[in-house]
Amino acid sequence: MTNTTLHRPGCADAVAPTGGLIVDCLDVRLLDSRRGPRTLVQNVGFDLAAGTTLGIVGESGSGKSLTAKSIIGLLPKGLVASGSIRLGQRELVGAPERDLRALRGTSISLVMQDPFTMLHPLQTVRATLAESLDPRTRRDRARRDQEIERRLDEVGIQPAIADKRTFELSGGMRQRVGIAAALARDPQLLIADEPTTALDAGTQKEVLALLGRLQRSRGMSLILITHDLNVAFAACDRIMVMYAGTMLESGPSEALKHAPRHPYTRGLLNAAPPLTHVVDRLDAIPGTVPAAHEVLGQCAFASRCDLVVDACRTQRPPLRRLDDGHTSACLRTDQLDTTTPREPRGGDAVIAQPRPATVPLVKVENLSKAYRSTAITGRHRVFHALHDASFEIGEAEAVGLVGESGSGKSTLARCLMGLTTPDTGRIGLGGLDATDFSKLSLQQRRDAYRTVQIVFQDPYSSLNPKLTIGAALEEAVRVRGGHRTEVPGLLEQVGLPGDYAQRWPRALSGGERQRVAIARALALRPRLLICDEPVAALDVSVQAQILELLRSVQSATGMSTLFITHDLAVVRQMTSRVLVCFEGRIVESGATSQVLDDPTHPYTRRLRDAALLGARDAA
Amino acid sequence: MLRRLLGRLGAAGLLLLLVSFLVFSLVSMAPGSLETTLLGARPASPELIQNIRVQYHLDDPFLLRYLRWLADAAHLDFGRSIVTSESVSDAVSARAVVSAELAVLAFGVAATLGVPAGLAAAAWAGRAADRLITLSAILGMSAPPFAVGTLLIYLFGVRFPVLPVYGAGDGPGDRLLHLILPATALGIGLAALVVRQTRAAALGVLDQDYLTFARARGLSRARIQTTYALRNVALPIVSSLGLVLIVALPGAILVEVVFSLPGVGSLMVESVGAKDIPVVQALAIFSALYVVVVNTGVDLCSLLIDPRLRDGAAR
Amino acid sequence: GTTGEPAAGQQAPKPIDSFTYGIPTPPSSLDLTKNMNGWTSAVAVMVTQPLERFDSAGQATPVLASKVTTPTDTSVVYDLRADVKFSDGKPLTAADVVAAVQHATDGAAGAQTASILTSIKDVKATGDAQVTVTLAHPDPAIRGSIAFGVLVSEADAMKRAGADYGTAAGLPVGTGPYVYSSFKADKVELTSNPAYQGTAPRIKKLTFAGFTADTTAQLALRSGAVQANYVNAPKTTPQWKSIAGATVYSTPSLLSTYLTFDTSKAPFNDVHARRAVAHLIDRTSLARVAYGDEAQVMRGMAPDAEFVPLAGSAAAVTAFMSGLPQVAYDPAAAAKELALSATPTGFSIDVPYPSSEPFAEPVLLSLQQAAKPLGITVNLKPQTFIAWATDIYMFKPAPLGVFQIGDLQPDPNGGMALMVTKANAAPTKFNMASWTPQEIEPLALTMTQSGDRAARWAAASSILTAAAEQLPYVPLFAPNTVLVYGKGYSSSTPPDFMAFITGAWLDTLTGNAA
Amino acid sequence: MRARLDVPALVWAAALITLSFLTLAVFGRQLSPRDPDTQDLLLGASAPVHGHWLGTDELGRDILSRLMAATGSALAGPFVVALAAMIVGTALGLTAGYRGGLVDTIISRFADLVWSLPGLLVAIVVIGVLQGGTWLSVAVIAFLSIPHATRQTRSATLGQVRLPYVAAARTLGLARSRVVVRHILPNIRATVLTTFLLDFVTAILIFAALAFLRIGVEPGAPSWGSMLADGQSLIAVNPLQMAAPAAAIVLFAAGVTILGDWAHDTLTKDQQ
Ligand SMILES: Nc1ncnc2c1ncn2[C@@H]1O[C@H](COP(=O)(O)OP(=O)(O)OP(=O)(O)O)[C@@H](O)[C@H]1O
Ligand SMILES: Nc1ncnc2c1ncn2[C@@H]1O[C@H](COP(=O)(O)OP(=O)(O)OP(=O)(O)O)[C@@H](O)[C@H]1O
Ligand SMILES: [Mg+2]
Ligand SMILES: [Mg+2]
Repeated sequence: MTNTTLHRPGCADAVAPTGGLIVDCLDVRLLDSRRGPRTLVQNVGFDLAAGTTLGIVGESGSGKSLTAKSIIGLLPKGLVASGSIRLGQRELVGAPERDLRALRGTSISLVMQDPFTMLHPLQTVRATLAESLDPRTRRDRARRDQEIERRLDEVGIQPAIADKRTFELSGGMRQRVGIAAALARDPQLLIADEPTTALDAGTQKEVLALLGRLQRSRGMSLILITHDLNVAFAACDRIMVMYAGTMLESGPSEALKHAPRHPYTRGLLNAAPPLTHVVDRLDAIPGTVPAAHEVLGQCAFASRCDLVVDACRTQRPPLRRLDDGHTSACLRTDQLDTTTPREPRGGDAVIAQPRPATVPLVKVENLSKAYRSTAITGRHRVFHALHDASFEIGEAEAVGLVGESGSGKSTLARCLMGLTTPDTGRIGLGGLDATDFSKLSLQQRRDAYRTVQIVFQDPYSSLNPKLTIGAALEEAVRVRGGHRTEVPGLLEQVGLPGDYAQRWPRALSGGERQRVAIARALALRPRLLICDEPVAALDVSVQAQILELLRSVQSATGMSTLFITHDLAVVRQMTSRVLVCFEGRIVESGATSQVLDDPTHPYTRRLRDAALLGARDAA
Repeated sequence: MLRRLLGRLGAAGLLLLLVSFLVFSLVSMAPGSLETTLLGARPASPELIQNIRVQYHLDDPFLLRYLRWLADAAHLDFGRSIVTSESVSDAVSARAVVSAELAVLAFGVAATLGVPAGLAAAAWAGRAADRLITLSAILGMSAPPFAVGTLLIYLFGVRFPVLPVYGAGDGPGDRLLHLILPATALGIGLAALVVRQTRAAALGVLDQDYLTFARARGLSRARIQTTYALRNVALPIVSSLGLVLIVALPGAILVEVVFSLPGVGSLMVESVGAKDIPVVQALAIFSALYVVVVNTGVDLCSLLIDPRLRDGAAR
Repeated sequence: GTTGEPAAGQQAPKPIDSFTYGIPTPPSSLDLTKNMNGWTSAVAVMVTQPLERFDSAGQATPVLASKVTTPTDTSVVYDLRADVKFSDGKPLTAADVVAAVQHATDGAAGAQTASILTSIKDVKATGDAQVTVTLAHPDPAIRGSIAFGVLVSEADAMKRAGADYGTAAGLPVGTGPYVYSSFKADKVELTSNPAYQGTAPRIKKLTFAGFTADTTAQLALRSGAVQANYVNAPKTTPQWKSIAGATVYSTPSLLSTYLTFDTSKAPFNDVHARRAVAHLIDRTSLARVAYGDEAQVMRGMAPDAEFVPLAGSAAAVTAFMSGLPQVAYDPAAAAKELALSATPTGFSIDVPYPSSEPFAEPVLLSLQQAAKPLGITVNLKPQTFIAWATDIYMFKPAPLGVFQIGDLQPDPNGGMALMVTKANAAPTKFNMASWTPQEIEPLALTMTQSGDRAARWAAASSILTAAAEQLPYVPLFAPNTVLVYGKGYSSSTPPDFMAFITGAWLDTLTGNAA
Repeated sequence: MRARLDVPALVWAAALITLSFLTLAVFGRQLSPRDPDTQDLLLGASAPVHGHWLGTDELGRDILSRLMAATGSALAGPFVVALAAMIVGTALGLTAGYRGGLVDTIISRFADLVWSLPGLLVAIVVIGVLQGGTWLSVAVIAFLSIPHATRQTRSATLGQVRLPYVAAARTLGLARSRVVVRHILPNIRATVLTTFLLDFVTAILIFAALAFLRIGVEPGAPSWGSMLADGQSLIAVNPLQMAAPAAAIVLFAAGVTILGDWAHDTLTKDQQ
């Protein structure tokens, strides 16, 4: 047993050092008049010294944003915070709105997750910055403009942009403007709530670097909220891990990275697929994330933990300070094998290799697709989503398609599926010319759909909410001429119990829904399965389950896959060959290992470098 | 932007043309022969019927008659009323003033009552005040203007006779006094409409990220409520006010009838009753024109408020 | 006009600055030929005067004419007064009068007045100040018709206005005590004519304002916004009486209402079917429903008042009418009559009627209920007044219809005469029953054209008796004219319908609220 | 689910009101205390007296009974209107939203065009000039209501069409009609239902207004709008004659609106 003092940050000393923040026993409750109050965040506490960076990491819904909003006193209507939050000598919980307003902007500021909704949609950049400035600076026109220029320069935006309106800016620019506005009155503490989630890999990296630079140059404290452990490792001094509204572990970044002291943190680290090599088993955490109020009196992670004991379920394990600056809320930290890092296992053997065949299963030639905005409301705009793309997919081959957001990956998939008709080029599916589905007969279309099937990104809307799982699968089975008795078999194939047939989609978690979506595609026994970012919307702890499932299905059925993703690590694990898509063109292709290890196109290199950022196992 | 405007005007012109055609054909569909319809309540003698055939070119083919009528209508010449033999344009313009005043007043009632109440309801969403406002709005929408008008007449004309409840009065002051009750009767329903739309719009804005971000930067309350909340609510409010102006049209008919106001609404009912076809045709065209003008106005206002719409670029 | 002696009131007549008269429908045109009704007449006579005017006893008072003579059965000679000037200063000439007569008889141009002036063959100026009207056939009632239907305006002004004549853009110019100052949809304003030769009227500014609903009119009278009102629905008389200071004048009118049977077609070519229906109508109760206590149930085919000048006295008429056979409300008798008819098991008919007239719908709804047990189905077809009137003018009689006729002088020629004979079973005439027995023709001729009053009365009474037996019409009600004067005003003699439409009411107005 | 039973008191009240009116609509004539057509000419128009709780009209007919008997016709016309608008509008909206392209353009332009006309005004003109009865009114008002249903359904459909489950259904090779009917339609139920209720309320108000102006009404048949108009002239004698039909219109319209709002909120919350 290690040192086990009860960690109560700030309890001993009520006054935080200047500029420091102490959060103590923070609870957030939803006061719902009908169903009684519900706890959303329970017993969160940490302290933050001036000039340092704290990362708050956790999967979706773990309470990160609520914690951030509690600190700045901007909880949504109906939610209340209790406990204590002290900034310097001031108590913020329960402080009158007037006092809080005086603090916001000057002492604490917040940058939000979605750059697309964060700024006044109709204001110019100049107006947004001007209104954020100190009133004294604001009044003097010349000084104000000078100041705005300086602030924009600080976040790397040219002065010319100042007179553009929000809706004319790209996401990355908006995020920068947001940061500049949040910093306009030089707060001591900046809370950045997932400032990069909505941005593509390249921009993400730039924004993170910018935040780091600003934090250091101003000696400001920073709370960086993210769901990506690697980002936190790269940018933060300390890290706090949240799960289902509670904090499970916190500690210095380095310590957490190399020696996680909570089974959940360890699981998260293992679940992230490595970028540099293929592993033969992706370690998923079984099960799904519970809601905060369901696990109030127990360890929130108990239901998914392999070290669980009865004591974990009778009471919530207290946070204990461990010797290396860690605190952890696990009863069994000592059983945790802190030292064994994951071993690189296996080679490329786990990935299906193509069967030699004379005719490629899919043959795409010079495919182009442009979108036009209709002219009734505005001027004609043409956007080339896909440009002269050519490639082939062989039998039983696993091909990856990578590229950042908007590069045309989904458009390509939709063309293959006949959901969009390409402007020029040709698509061959098996022997069939499937360029324009509307020209096919019903029978040909059926044949095409039995050749290729698709799994979409968003599991929450890819199932019809008004059909039971059984009905949805049965419909797919019948298309092939099968019988409903095949449904239980399909469910079993994707690792779901047979009684799920009676369930409605809303009663399923994201991972489970994605399994159903895969089962529905498999029901037609396609020769090619297109997976369009099948794990992007899922919690990290669940992603690996789906990837593992896909790998096993692939090897069991011998079908080809086209795996679309922006995550190079996933591509490494899932494919033997990769196509790189950039601005609608396929700019590079080749064996996965070769393209990732030694990219030739500058774009691919940029993608890879961005992905390497902070990756735990980066060389 | 120009393109959009031109498109709008083109559509408007098309609408007017279509309405004019339908309205013109309506006469031929009316029961009874064309002559008797155009005869009105005059004793029919063979000479008179012959006169009418000539006057209205009834022996020409339908399309020719329509084109001739359309050409005249384009010069605001809609012929003469069958009942009064007054020039239709004169008759309509003589009565348009009262209607316009009524509409302006009712619109004022709707806007000054509806917008603040809607904003208040959104600000207090879920609380008793919100529920009260919402319920009142539902009742207001469910109460047809003629029922409200009759109730007002009973209350302020019969029970507590404090306000005039008939006619339009003379002189500006007297006119205003005469229009208070009609404008209220019309305005209440419209205000209810505005309340609902404003509330929905404001609720949509109030939980937007940009509002939270503005507060997070410590912006003053006044600024948040004007520049942020109001400006972004303005667009839906403007379109709901436009809707109100259009809904006010049929509402005004009922109110004018109830309060015996000599406006175009009561003229419409009288002319329909008297089958005074030239007047009905003109009023229908003017109504369509009014609708088109309001819609275009709303469009222009939207363009002024929201530059995003100017080049059709969404977000 | 107000050429008569001012009323011999107790108080000295003081000028009245402004006086508003409420009427049910404001004129749609100030040209009576386009809008022939009592209300328009009441307004128009204030400006454009008639040649002479009649009261309800048939007494004539000259207005623009100084003398009226009828040298033959078929001519009327009007000698014009010499001193009369139009309000714009031009003198009245015979040409103006000729133009006015021609305007009123121009049926081809749509003059509604033409229908009561059909006997006029020609009109000529027979001197500087004399106009002679020649008739196509004798018409003892023609002076009354001309008195009502021909209002004289300045011929040049009328010509200039063209189609606008009578609208706000073409206000008539007349010789009367008033000139028009404004004409709007809801009211007509008149101011006294400074060039008027007679005694200047007491009222300086006279307004006629329209009140479609009696409720609002009452509110207006209560609040002093109007000083007098023509009651639209006589039924509301008790409500008017309850207004403090108001005086209600209720007088018999020449308006009469009927059910009409088309006697030329089945089922009502059978007198038993007609009698059956007549037995189903509870006229006494319905009179109260439709008019309160303000209507008489008619005993003959026309209101008693129409015959008083012919019979010589009201008593004689009453005595005769009381002797006519009546068909009382009696469902049992109705069943018996129906059993005797050609349609013993009943029939189904559509009844078009003007929904705006207060008597029609109650009578028909009541008949509908009462007829149902006999197997008679009555389908109500409400129409606008205009649509209904158009069918009447075009002579499209319904198997069972409603009808009302408002006579403008106490003489059967303006009323009952138009509802009998073959010649009147035609467009613009009103024999809606198509009741054309041979024996009626000579009687009608005598009644309408004879110069002998006694002969006319004898013929009229024969027609009344025949109609009571054969029942082509079910005479219903003769409602009263109800006029209300507001606080501070009254009339030295009760103003009746004729006084209202000829403007004679002005002379008997007493009091001053100011 | 328990949550579904959490119904605010106001909604219960609205449901109760609506239900009572629906009952009256079906059994109004049977439930009315007197025969609504029986006349009592001797009594005539009267203020409330024993046996006539709301008084009588000018033919001495019992106002309460007529009010109850009128419920059926007051609701039947609007119901047919809303139903027709729902069926046609939903079909058009689904087609436009799902097919897109030229079909969508044509349907949308048509809907926008008719939508921009003020309904009551058109109804007054057309029905007044053509002198139609109930059925013409139903046809005209239904026609005018179609664009609302079309626009609502279309935008709801557009919202669904972009969702992957629709693409998934298409990529199973299902026929277009099956995708629309089995997949999209159930998911826009909330829109269809609330549009129906809103159209229903609007139609009730339009019918009442027309009856008030005595356009398109059958004579003698009890109707809320024309009873209100009748009551106007007797306002001083018996204000209830005017107030009772007015209250009936307002209560029923408000009741349905509240239910519609609630259904909308519940169903959309459910979908999230
Ligand atoms: N206004 C609210 N009302 C009710 N519940 C809420 C509200 N806001 C958040 N929640 C719930 O509180 C929990 C925590 O939400 P929070 O936004 O803090 O999550 P998060 O960690 O920021 O997740 P993400 O990564 O998705 O942003 C979630 O389960 C969410 O459903
Ligand atoms: N229906 C459409 N109309 C207009 N533009 C479209 C349409 N669909 C896609 N686009 C545009 O085409 C481009 C390519 O889109 P696509 O969905 O193929 O990108 P992607 O690579 O899949 O991106 P992501 O990673 O965000 O899914 C994007 O800029 C997108 O805005
Ligand atoms: Mg968040
Ligand atoms: Mg995509």
